[in-house]
Amino acid sequence: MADPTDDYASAVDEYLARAYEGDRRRAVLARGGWDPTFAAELADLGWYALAVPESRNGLGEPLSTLGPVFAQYGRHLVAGPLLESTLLPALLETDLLIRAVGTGAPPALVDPGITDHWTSDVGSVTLADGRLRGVVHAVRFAPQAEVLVVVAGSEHGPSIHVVDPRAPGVTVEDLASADPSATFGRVVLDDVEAGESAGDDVAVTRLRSWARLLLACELGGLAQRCVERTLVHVREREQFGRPVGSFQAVKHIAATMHVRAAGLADLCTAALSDADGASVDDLAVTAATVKAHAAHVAPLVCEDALQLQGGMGFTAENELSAYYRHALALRGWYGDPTELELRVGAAVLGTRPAPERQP
Amino acid sequence: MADPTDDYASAVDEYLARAYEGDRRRAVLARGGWDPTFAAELADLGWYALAVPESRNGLGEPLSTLGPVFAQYGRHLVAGPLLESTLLPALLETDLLIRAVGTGAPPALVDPGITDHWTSDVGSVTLADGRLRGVVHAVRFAPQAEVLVVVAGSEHGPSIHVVDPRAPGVTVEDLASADPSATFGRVVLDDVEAGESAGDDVAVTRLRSWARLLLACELGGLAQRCVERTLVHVREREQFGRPVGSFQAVKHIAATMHVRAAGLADLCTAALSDADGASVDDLAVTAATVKAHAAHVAPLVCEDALQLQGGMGFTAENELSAYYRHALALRGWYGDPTELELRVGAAVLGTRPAPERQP
Amino acid sequence: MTAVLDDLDTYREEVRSRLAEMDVPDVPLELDARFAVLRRWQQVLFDAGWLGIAWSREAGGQGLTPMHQLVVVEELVRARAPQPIGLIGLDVVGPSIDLYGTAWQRRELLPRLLSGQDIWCQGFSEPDAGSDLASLQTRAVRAGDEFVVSGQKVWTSWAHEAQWCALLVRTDPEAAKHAGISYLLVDMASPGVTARPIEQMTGDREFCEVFFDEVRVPRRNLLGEENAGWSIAMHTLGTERAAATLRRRVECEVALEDAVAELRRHGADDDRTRAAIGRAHIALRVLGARTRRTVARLAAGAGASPEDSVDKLVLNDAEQTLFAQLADLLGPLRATPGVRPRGLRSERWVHDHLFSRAASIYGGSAQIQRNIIAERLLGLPRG
Amino acid sequence: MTAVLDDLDTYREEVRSRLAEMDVPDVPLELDARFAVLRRWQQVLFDAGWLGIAWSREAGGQGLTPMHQLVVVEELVRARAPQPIGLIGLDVVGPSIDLYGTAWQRRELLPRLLSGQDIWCQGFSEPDAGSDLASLQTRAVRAGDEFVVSGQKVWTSWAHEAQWCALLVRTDPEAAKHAGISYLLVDMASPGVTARPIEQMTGDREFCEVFFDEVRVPRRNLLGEENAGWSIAMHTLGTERAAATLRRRVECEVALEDAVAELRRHGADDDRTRAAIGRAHIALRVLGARTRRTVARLAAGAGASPEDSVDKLVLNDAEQTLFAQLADLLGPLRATPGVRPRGLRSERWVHDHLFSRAASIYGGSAQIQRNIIAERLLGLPRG
Repeated sequence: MADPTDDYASAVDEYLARAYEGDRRRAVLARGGWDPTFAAELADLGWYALAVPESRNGLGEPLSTLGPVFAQYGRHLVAGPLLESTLLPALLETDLLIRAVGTGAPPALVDPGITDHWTSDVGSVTLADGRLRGVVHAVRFAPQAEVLVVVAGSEHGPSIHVVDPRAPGVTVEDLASADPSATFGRVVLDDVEAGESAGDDVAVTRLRSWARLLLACELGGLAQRCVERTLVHVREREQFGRPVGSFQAVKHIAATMHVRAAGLADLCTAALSDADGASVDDLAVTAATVKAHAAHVAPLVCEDALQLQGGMGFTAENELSAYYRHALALRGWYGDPTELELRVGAAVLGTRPAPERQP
Repeated sequence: MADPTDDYASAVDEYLARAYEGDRRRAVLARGGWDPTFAAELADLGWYALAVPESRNGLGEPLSTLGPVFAQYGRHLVAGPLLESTLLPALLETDLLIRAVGTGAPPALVDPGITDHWTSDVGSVTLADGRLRGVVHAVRFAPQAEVLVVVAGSEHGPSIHVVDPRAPGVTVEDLASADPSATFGRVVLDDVEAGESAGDDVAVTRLRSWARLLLACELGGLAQRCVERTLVHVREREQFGRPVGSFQAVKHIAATMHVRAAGLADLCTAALSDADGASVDDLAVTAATVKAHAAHVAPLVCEDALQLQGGMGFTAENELSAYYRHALALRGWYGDPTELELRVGAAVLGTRPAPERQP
Repeated sequence: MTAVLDDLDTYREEVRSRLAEMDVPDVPLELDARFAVLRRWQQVLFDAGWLGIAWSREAGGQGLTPMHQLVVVEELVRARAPQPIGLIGLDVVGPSIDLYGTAWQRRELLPRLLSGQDIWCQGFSEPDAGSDLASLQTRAVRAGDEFVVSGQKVWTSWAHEAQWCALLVRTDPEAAKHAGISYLLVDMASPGVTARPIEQMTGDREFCEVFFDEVRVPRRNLLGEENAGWSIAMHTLGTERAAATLRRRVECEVALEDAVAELRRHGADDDRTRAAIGRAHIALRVLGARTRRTVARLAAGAGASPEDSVDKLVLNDAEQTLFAQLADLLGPLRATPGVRPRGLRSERWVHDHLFSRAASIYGGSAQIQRNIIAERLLGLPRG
Repeated sequence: MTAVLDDLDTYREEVRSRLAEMDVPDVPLELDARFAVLRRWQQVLFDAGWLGIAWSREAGGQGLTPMHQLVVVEELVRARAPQPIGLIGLDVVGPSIDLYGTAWQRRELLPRLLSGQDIWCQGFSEPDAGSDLASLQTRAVRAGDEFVVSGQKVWTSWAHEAQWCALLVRTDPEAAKHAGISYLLVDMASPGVTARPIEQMTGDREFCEVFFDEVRVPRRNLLGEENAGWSIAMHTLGTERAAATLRRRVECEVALEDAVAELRRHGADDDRTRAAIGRAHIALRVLGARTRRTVARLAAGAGASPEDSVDKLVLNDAEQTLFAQLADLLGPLRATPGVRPRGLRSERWVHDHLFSRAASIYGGSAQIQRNIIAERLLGLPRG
């Protein structure tokens, strides 16, 4: 196993098992998923810099290296703006962003393009005359963000802008969160200076594609851990004088869970191995495919885990419930199965590239 | 059990078990589902006249009486134009029709409204200046029909017309059939005399609603028989030194089959008990609901039956395969689950009455 | 039958109009406040004559039928009014005491149970006795005129607020597992009883763990014969399950009505919304059709039956389909209660969706129900 | 590894360009005509050097790797060309004879098997031995230098056309069931052998019942040791299953390509079509990703493994999803082959949909695969 990719993931796994699982995770989740000390710790460890170019003091690994690492984030239910802190500085070479992330200060991604079917509910941002206007009603970690990456639409197509949340015209409102490992806010942009564009339509498509891929990997790891925990449970738990895992009905559910989690892991692996060299259009289709499958399968695996772990799985104390609620939160982020199946189908039928409808 | 409805169904069940199951059914299916002798026999038995008004020498039973009878047709996989021969003379008081059906001569229902999502594939018929023009590409038993009941559209809305297949301008082409118990033809109407209207838009909605209800009942009986046969099989069949029905995985599939078939039967019973007195709008929603569920559930029950009966279930000799192919043919006839869920949803959301989009 | 149904219609009209004039309480989220409100509400319902409807008059009830009771349950749901807090007492424990209790037990316990003065909880399940309830290990040892009880129960609703507990205990560890169980009526104020609420995934905290540490229970608090507790518990669970299914059915229908009203106000009528609502409606029609059969069985006085297991699975499926469809309509905004996608109140639908996942576990898991159906209804051989 | 892959790419290019110049035969539906065409095609493939690719040169093969064989399989599918008719001989029986056969068996049987002169069938399953294959009852009794075989086999592809049968028989009825089985090579022309095709739901008639009535088989036709037949059969089944999975994967991909081409020609691009094609594509991507792992296992020389069962379930799911989605797009016009809804050739898609339902049965039912996964891969205790 000389593959450095696996080395990163193993190191992350090892660290998280040692320094995060258990009390630490409980504490971070109890705080709603945001813990600045923990975020700074990950920054110190260099985890955010994995795919940042060497010219900017990153490790310069290809983006695909992040996939197995995100699977570990999923397995260990790591809370915090991992997606934003890891992906944005790797894709957008903006000083402001890279400086912020280097200290563990979280960026937020103000992107109305998280969905095709809830566009009017999510909001939109428009760029005109160098000014940003609009509102996005659901932005992960917006209340904590020290830098905002805004995807705006204009008559010239979508573009990306890096904005200081303290800039005039920016308002961030706290929102309640149903995701145990993320906070949310509403971002209102009222005539905000847009500054230079940090990316064009191609950059937006790449950004969203990579978000889909990494979320899928996270869901894959999450599903994998639900299988692992369930196996431990059904081997230990006895009813009717024998381990429940010896009942054929339980075995078959466990086997189905394993097949689903393994299939998802294989899909992520295959997609990542092609992703770095793929064209932006191919990457978009691959990412939609993988995220659609992950969003479909991971909640099912969680539900089977809940079924096999019985009442105990439903207690807040048992972290399975947090895994499930996180899986459900990620399910619709950057496309739920129904939206993405339509995108993939359109692409396969030749209406490609899968169009970015938002903004 | 003083309910006369159950008496009819019991009598039908008894007769079919005695005079149809086995060699007779094999022979009728081998002929592609049409056997004039058998059709005449059912006419003699008065089965087609059950819901025909007494004033026209029918038995004058309410239409809901047909439901349990159609469940028996489904249980025994009765081939032939049961739907057309039973429903049309009960709903449309046209002499031509009632005379034909009385002798066992089959009517065909030339209705483009069997679907919302394949309208351009199915064709359409237009009424203008008292003439019918158009083509319907899939009509059950059209090649054998001695009378055609045509649903046509015009600027005044849909209407129903009874047409002689030998009339000038009518062409009927044979089609191959993938339904073991029905033949199909294409009906071309080229400037055909429409005659008097035998029904308006309300009649069309009632006709389609009752078609949906009775098809659902047929699918319900079909599913019920698949459960019965599967239970016999798994009790008798031994593997690993014990009946396969003693394995928990097999038990759970059998239990799921039973719950589905029983739920569908309950749904049909409840719908029928409300149907005779229902408004045309309520009936339309109920019928779409019941058919959507039947079309979803019956094929699933068949698939589980195939799974539990193993290789033998897949042989043409084993009639399970004919049950399955018939279920799949009925699945999309007058609406598959996807189409009908949309109709039902629209009605519940208040866009009712569920609009007849066709013709 | 027709006369009974006419009578029921009149009764329903009366309940509905009286209910329309009452102040239906809002139920606070905070646990103690909720309990207090619900307890006051139980007193209101008692005063209205709507508790113990099917109980004999001598036991303090109304002497009507289970169908009348069902009418009240349904009308409460339709009026968006809470159920009485003491459901366990009213539906499970009370009928058992009425049937199996001594004169003293009936006289002392039933009136206070009915009025809501005493809230009862049900100490059946244990950490190691879930699906296999009969393997319960909480011990009760005779010491003179008392039983001394030690052990742990779990999934005990409202135990931290209850005055009494209907407790299944093992009194004969040597007997076959169903045969060594007794049914004790335990005062929750007894020394040695500790109840601890367990927070659920939904955020609810009604369920408790209850610990018994050498709790002394007078012998007169034994319900029925010693070592005959299992059949008492099973007898009343049957009726309670049917009642719970019927209540839950109405709750599901009300939920769909509420969701549809939210969607309508917002003007959501796209194909995706239609498909979801269509699927939900169909699943509830199947449940509705099934419960007609259940009501007929109840009206005919049927007791526990393997048909209950079919009811349970149909209910599970309807409930999980309904709330999965509604949750699906929240899309990515499921994560942000407060933002109302398509007009839907996501905090409620997220809660109900999570709760619906437990439907296939509590009251006998889906796996247990399938075993029962296969063996007792379909006659498949035991493994 | 890179060198091998480069070599494979070159090999694939060569196969593809040579195949492009060949006359790929149309396969008639009529059974005898089909057999004749496919047999001629096997001769063409043999002459091209594309049979026995992974066999040793001394056995008449090409001495290349299973990866090369896979390349040919894939390119045949991509070219819409049929597979050789003698797949059972090539993938299952041949490798077993090569590994376990006597010098006489290898010399006499392998060359004719490879060239397609002899077609082999596989007499494993019996009417009462499906999932529980080891309970087979076909008896072989030693009589001097012969075995006398009586019994019945089923699901034997092409038995009515085959020259030879690889037959599992019980030679020791007293032994434990896996230990009393021998592997015989039976000349189908022997007196007492009768084969009868069984028509399938799809209309196909390749499978047969085969009856053995006191058939005399020379002792030299015993493969391996007496009573050691089970392990021989299991050994080669593993490789065959992996190969079949990989072949089927390419067939599914080609099917989707063909369906998409039909839909495109028709201009079908509504949301319903998109959703169906999207789902099908996703299911096939999962299968594709899974088979990368399988190929890596094969390339590393792995034999039968419980991972094969995961492959099988992933394949089942992909195949059943694909064809269910395509069949769904036929709507009510599924019933009328000839009418082409949305441009789809419904006769093909109806056939393939029905065939896909058998995918979870043949080669070990989905239930058997789940048992294997749970016990051998996940380590859950036996029941």
